[in-house]
Order: sequence, then structure tokens, then C-alpha cells
Amino acid sequence: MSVRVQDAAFDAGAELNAFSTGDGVGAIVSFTGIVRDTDGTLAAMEIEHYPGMTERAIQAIVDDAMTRWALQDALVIHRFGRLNAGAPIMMVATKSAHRADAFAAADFLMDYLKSRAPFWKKETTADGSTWVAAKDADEDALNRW
Amino acid sequence: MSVRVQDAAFDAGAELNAFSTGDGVGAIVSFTGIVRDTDGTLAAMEIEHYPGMTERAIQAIVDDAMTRWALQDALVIHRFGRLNAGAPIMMVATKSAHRADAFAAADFLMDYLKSRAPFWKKETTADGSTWVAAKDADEDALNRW
Amino acid sequence: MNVMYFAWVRERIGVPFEDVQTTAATVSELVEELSAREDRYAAAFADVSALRVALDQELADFDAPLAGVREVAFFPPMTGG
Amino acid sequence: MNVMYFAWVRERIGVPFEDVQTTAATVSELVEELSAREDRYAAAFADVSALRVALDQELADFDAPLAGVREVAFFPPMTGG
Repeated sequence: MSVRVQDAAFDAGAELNAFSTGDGVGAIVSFTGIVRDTDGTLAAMEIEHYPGMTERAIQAIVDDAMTRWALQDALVIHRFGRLNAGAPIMMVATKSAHRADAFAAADFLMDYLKSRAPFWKKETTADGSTWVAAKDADEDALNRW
Repeated sequence: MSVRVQDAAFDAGAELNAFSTGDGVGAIVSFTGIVRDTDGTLAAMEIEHYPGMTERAIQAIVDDAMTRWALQDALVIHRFGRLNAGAPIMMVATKSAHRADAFAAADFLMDYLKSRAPFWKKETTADGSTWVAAKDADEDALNRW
Repeated sequence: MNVMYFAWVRERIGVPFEDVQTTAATVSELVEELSAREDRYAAAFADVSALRVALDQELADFDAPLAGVREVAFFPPMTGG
Repeated sequence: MNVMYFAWVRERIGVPFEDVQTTAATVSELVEELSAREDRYAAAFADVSALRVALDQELADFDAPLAGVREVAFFPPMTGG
């Protein structure tokens, strides 16, 4: 499995293709998160993280997913730093012999990365900068697993 | 939305990147199905389909998904004809402002494509050719929705 | 009426499609009629619970009426994806 | 003990990390101690229900003991993904 925390941009399609190989692989699920400009006013998004803890937290979440489902591999890429609207923030991919495992594991990884990996988003518009607030729904989503 | 039924190979990564654009997109989920060679004996897989009905059935499933979830777009590509082990058979992608919609819709599309789109798989090994049997689990999966 | 066969149903019956003149009122009556014709049909239709049917490219039940239908297709459960 | 602050906690306190000499037995005691020092800490820690804490890079509770801990981090709920 592969966990990458980086400020550099990445190519989600190239990552998907590189990940999609291997004996016995039947099902690959990917998630890509994009900097969303809800009402066309976003100048930039800044992502802060906690170097060291970030990698540990993501690795622990991936390890958990690998024990819960029959996965052949998992990939997590998460950017930090300044990103523009429309840029990929992060990507998760899972592969398995069967689609149900690949889907559930990718969904689980996203829920946990969202609320348990130490990243914080700050949005800048013409009106200034604000830290994105965590949503109750994101915390509630963890209870599904 | 885009539905393609084709014998030509496709590049899942390039398709994902082409699909991942657009205002307000925040979450993209993709599924890729690969010809799986469970025990290293698969010589080829042949996929038969019902031209005309295939496109109609997939379109109806996509339409259903678009009414059930807040999607900005959906993509379905499914190959027919002779495929080698390791080749992508099909791909589904969904995009939405929010990850929950993108995940649920992609999962739903896969369940319905599996059991309601008129494709049949035939596997050829050194021992001969056999039609892949439908699994009860695949039919049962439809009851989730 | 155009009758189509797919996958192992096609292989057992030996043709992918054929024009069938019938007065069958339902799919089940058509199945009975074809099964009575030749062994290859009887073999293909031996267990209709293992089969699916589409009328004019829409999935249907075996008790569905054939009135106005132009294309009937018989096939095993789908295995796409 | 190295104490780190992230996101708006960092902005309110004004530094990303600092060395803190303390005899606090728990996270809550450390929060009280810091809040008593200066207004910027009191402002940052005004509502600890809106904060998370990690001890040596693992999420912890505010009543967790500090014995043996080398790095404490305070931050708002995560918003990654």
C-alpha cells in the first residue's frame, strides 16, 4: 500500500492506471476530491496539516481498512499547501477481487480521512479567509462502520 | 451523461481525467472492472451483449441514479467481444458536489449494470469454454437500493 | 415476430435470431410452442426459471402478453460488470 | 514539552509551537494553566468542546494523563478529504 502526503499536484488518471495492475485484480474503486468553488468566489484554498501525525494517522486508517476487507492494495494521496479551485486535493483507490470490498473500503477510507487525518482547510475569497468548519454529518458518517 | 458500449479498449485513467472537470464538482468516484484470472488459467473472456437493448438498459439505470442522487454527471463504458486477462472490461464514474452521493450512485450503477444490463461473459481456459453463472449475491445486492 | 437468443440459449438453439409465426398470447405459450417443435428448443427452455425474457428490449415476465410485441429475446441471467 | 497549535488555534495563539515547562498532570490541567497565562490562550481554549488534542501524534481525550508525553498538539476538528 502507498500513502503520500505532498504539496505537489498529482495526475489522478495516471495514478489510477498505475494502481490498476496486478494478478487477480477484478475491481478498482477510486475517489478524487476536488477544490470546490461553490459560488464562484473562491480565490484559493490553503490546506494545513500536521507533518508526522498525518502520515501515521492515514497509515492507521489504511491498516484498519486492510483488515476489514479483502483488499489487494490501497492508495492514498493527500495534498497540502495552496490549491486553486478545480485542483485535485486528494485521492483514494482500493483494489480487490470483488467490487463490494473495493467500494466499502474506499468509502470507509474517505470517511476516516475526512475526520481523523490532521488536515485543515482554509478558504480565501474576496471577503477574506475562513477556516472550513467540520460538519456533524462527517462525524456521524463514522458510525456507519 | 455518457454511455458507451464498445469493442475497443479504453484508457480508464484518461477517461477519469476527462470526466473530472466542471464547475462545482467536489467528488468523483470511479469503478473499473478488470478481466480477472482467478487461478492463472484464463485464456480469454468473450462478452456477448444485446445491441440496442444494452444501451437502453444502461441509460435507464443511469437515469434512475440521476434522480436518486445529486449528481452532476455519470459515465458508463462497457466493452464487448474478446478480452484478455488484465484488460479493463468496464468503467463507471460519477461526480457530485458531495462524496456521499458520488459513492452511493457509483455503487448503485454497478449493482444494476451487473444484473440488469444484457451482457454475458464466457470464459475460455485450456479445459474449454464456460458461460459465467450469475451469482445470487449479485441479485440480492439490488435489494440494498 | 423476431425471436432472439443470447449466450448459452443461442448456442443450444443454434441460431442468434429467427422469424417466428405464432398465435401465442403470452411468453409462456410461445415457450411451449417452440419447445414442442424440436429437441433443441426443449433443451434450451427446459428450466425457464434459469432464463430471462425481454419484450421489445425491456425485461418482462413469462406471463406477459405478446400482443403488439415485435421482438422477443431469451437469455440467461446477465453477468455484466 | 513541545506544544503545537494548528489552524485557527495556531492563529489565535500566534505561534505554531513552543516549549512549555509544566507540572500539569492531564491535558485539561495544561489547558487551564495556559489559559491563565495570557488572553490569547484563554481565547483559543475558551470552548474546548470545539478542540481536539493529540498526544505524541495520537488523538487523545482532554482527561488523558501527560506523564511521559513529549508532544501535545491542539487543533480544531479535522477537515481533510
